[in-house]
Amino acid sequence: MKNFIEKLLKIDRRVIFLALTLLLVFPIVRPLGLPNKNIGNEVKALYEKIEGLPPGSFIMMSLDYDPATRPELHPQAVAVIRHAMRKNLRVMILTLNAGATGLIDEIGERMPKDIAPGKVYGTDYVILPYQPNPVAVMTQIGMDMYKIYDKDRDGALLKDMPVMKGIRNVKDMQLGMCITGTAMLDYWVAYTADKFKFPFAGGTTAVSQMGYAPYLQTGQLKGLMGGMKGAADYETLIGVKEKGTSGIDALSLAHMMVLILIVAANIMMLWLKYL
Amino acid sequence: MLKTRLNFAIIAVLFAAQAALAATPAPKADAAQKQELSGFAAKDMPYDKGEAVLLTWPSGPADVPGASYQVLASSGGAWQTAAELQFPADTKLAADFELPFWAWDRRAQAHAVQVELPGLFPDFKLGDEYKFKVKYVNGKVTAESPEAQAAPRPNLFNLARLNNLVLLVLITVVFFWTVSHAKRKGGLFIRRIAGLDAIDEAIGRATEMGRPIFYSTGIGGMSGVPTIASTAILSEVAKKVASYDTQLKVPHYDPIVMTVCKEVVKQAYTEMERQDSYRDDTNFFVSQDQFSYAAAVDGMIHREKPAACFFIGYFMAESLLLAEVGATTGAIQIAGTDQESQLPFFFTSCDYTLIGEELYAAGAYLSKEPMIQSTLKVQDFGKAFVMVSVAGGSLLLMAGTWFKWEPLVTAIRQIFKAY
Amino acid sequence: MSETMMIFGGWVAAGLTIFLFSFLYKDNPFFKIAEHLYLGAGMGWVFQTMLFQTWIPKVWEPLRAGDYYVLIPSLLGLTLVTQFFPKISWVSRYGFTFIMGYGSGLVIPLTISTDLMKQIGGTISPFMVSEITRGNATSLLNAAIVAIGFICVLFYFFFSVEHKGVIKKASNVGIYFLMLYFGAAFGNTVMGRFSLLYGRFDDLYKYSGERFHYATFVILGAMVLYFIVDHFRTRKPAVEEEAA
Amino acid sequence: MTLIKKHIPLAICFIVGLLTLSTYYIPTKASENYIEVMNKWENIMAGFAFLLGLFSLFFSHYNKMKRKVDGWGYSLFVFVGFFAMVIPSVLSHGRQMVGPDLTGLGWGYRFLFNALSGTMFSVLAFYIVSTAYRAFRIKSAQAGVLFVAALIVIVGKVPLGQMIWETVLGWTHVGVTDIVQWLMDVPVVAGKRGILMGLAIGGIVTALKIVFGIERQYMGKD
Repeated sequence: MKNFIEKLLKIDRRVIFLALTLLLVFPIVRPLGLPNKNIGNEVKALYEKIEGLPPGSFIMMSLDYDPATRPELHPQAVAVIRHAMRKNLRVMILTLNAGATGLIDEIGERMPKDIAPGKVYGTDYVILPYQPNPVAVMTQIGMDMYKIYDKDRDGALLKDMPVMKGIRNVKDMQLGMCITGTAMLDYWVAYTADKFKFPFAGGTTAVSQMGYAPYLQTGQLKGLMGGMKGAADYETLIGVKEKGTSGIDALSLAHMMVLILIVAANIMMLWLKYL
Repeated sequence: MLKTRLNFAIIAVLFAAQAALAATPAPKADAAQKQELSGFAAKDMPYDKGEAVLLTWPSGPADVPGASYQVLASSGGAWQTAAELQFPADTKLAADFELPFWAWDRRAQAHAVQVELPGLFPDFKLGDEYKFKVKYVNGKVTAESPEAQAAPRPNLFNLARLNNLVLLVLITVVFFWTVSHAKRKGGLFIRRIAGLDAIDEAIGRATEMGRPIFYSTGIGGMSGVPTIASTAILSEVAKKVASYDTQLKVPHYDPIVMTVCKEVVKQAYTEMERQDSYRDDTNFFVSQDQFSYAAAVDGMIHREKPAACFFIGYFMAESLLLAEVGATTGAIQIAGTDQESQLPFFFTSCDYTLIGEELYAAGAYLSKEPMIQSTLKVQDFGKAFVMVSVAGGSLLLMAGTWFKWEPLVTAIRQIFKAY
Repeated sequence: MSETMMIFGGWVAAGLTIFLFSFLYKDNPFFKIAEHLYLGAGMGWVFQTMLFQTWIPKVWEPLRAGDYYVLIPSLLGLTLVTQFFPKISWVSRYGFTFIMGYGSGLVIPLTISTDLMKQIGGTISPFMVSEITRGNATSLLNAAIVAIGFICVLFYFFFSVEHKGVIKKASNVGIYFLMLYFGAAFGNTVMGRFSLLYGRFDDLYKYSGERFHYATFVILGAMVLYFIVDHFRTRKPAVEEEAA
Repeated sequence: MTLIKKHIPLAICFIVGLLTLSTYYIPTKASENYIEVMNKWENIMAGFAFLLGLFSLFFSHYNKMKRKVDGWGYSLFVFVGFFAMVIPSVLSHGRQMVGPDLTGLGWGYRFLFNALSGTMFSVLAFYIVSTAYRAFRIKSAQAGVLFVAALIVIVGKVPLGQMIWETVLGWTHVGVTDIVQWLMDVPVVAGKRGILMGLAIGGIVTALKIVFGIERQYMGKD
């Protein structure tokens, strides 16, 4: 018996890899449709913040993620933009991460198709080009954003667009958001939100979500979406089920697998030690 | 030292500037006026770049619901106003200003309105004088204030941010004190880190078992603090290895780090007078590719079954791959990194883990490197400050609210706030 | 974009994904090719973004319009590149000093306000209670846990005194708070990594369909075949290499 | 020569650092103008800083190919990947879409870069599972606490876990999501905040060292 357990503990990791593959492929081929019920407080806070904004309010969204974290963060961005458009808010999308421009183009392309048909580019939303040096942009956007962003993504003069009416810096905006898998959200909090007293919220990968707990407690962040679960929560709140929600089945199974493996391995260890 | 003095000089100038500018909203009634609304005053808005004017007038029993004020401004021509300058009579009070007690009197029973002039007058020019008045409307009752004049001017110091500046000065002073002390002989006191004892134990075991020891400095370059700390610990490990005559293997990711480590290990052997047993292939280059490096080191650990593995330095995702193999081959594993996201993995699969600053401290303890030491000391000072502030602040705040000492509560809250 | 290009794209995407996954079995040339492609493509993407969204609109167009002020930052930026030529590498210092001085000057006061002042303020402000009621007892307790835990963690990272007596006890409590944080982070990391994997599997599933002529399956089969052939070709008798 | 090579750059760093620092405390128009100019300049300069990464990647792989070191052939693919992005981009002027049509750049992004970049880090999910099984050992009370926290989060974040918790521990009337929320609101705040302090002060000290010219690693060797 002991021999067997020892062997089992040192099992080739490729066997585990294979088991995980099969487990994850299963819900993709045949969705289980588990309900996503318990919604995180921080996601709810963000939803309510946007829900409470009067029509015409201005939201700045800094989408700073690249395809490496797309499955977690892209659904978050889409869900929030969808909500904002539905509430007739104005949205300005920018990025400080050069890898994100392709994903933003994808959003731009989807806007008239399914995110917000009927909304007009330049009147309801605008997409700005990538800019290097995040801290310079964050500092300038708190004072006079046109000094850095003189044109939109397609080279049109930004100041003249109807969507930018009455906007000069973050003091004229009602909410800022940064969705990122890097430390960009920390920068936004320090360089713009705190310095210019700008209400700010965030979306992060699950890996870094816990690290923002102190900023949430102090109110430096008004809300936070963490990982795919955060995206699924937001999709549930606005009642549009998309990529975030569909991943929850696979996550459920994989989580259980990790748990069972840890517990089983530790029981086997104890067995070896004491029996 | 000259730089220290220069810094003080600049800060001294800043202090002198702010002393001259401390502001209080002081409504000065103009007795000669007949209108109902008295005490209306206009002055430069303090702590700004010079584009706004502050209007104040006393608040009083007339500020009932339903009543409203309207502020009007003129640059000599027609009176201008804006939507945000018309407001209910019980709003826009001095108490609404987010400014701390040392820069603003929030208890003043007065209305205070900040008028941004460039918004009202597109041809705004710094230095121009502007006229202001305020109208009161409550149903059919109306009143108007006398005109008041003011020219906005730029302010030299944002007094509200004094708390920030004081802390900065404090940190700077402590910083220069530690730098000058760290460079002296003996350096600064840093306690021994418990994790270093685990190193002795691991090397002892490797000697008993006659198996090699693996030491990885991670994938950081030589400029990183974790890598510098790691080479200091490597030196300690190499000394022990030399005296026990065990075998040490150091696979490398970065050629420059490898060169430095070769010197470090050679030096350690020389210090223990075991030059004869030093081998140049102790340090060897593997791959400058994150995952290939991990795969190759994994293979070596799997084949050679070392008695102990050290993963100390800058690690990213490869931490998972490395620590797992060591754990399955039954090696004693000691890890250390400042990468928060990797710490959980190291902690679960290693026997001892140096967490973040502990790694720096271990490096500073062993190397007496003045740069790491001084940083560590300032951090300690900062932590002491934070501990005292949190303990004292929370007790005082609780006592203050409990016994209703309003000034104490306000003072404490506003000191620890950013403006 | 024609349908052929779409299908070809599906094959490329599925192929590269499987090449990268093949590392799970063993380090192999296909993985290395895909990995190097990734390095190059990533740089290429950033380069073209820079070119069309920064350099052309921010440097080239103003220059053509006669705004020569942009020459100063451009030249300073270009000095950085002299780093690669040892003889004149000192020129790059002029660029670096601007970047470092500016970055350092900006960050100092902001860190003091965001990470020191506000965090202390956030820890102490929940203690503003005038009486202990059933309603606020829990929140007060939680606030006390945060404050005590915070102080204990700081004791753990305090290196100027020996850890003896009360300080040792406090730092021992501190480490448990760190463990709770790391544990929660670990749990969340598990979720994050699975989300990414799910995203890739979702794509692979899409490319396994008829529309893409079963790209995923074909490439997967080819990879398995490669590994079988490789196994017999390079069979080593003694050491079994650990899968990386 | 040391004046030009060393003292002037250090002086620039000191002056720029101090001026930038003071803009936080000094609200005058001059201070605002200064920081606005700096922001504009730094914005453009940082674009060129990207060339550093690009050149060092190119040089290292070019050297590998020139010296024919082990596996030099792979280095070729770095250039293949680079030009696979840049050439179509130049042809389409950096546009991914022309009307409803995908350009070569858009194709490259969607099928090449997206697949490669997305997969690189998803591989780690596999390692997490095998680490969980083969290396996650509860050897001490501390590791035990870590495990309990991890377990609660892993269970509480997904519907299946919540259902299992309800079935097994439903009688306690404590929802697992409430515990996850409490973890995030209380102990995690304390733990992370403790780490944050060290990082924050460390950051301030490093910045001070740079401004005062004590830390000059970025300047390279003399």
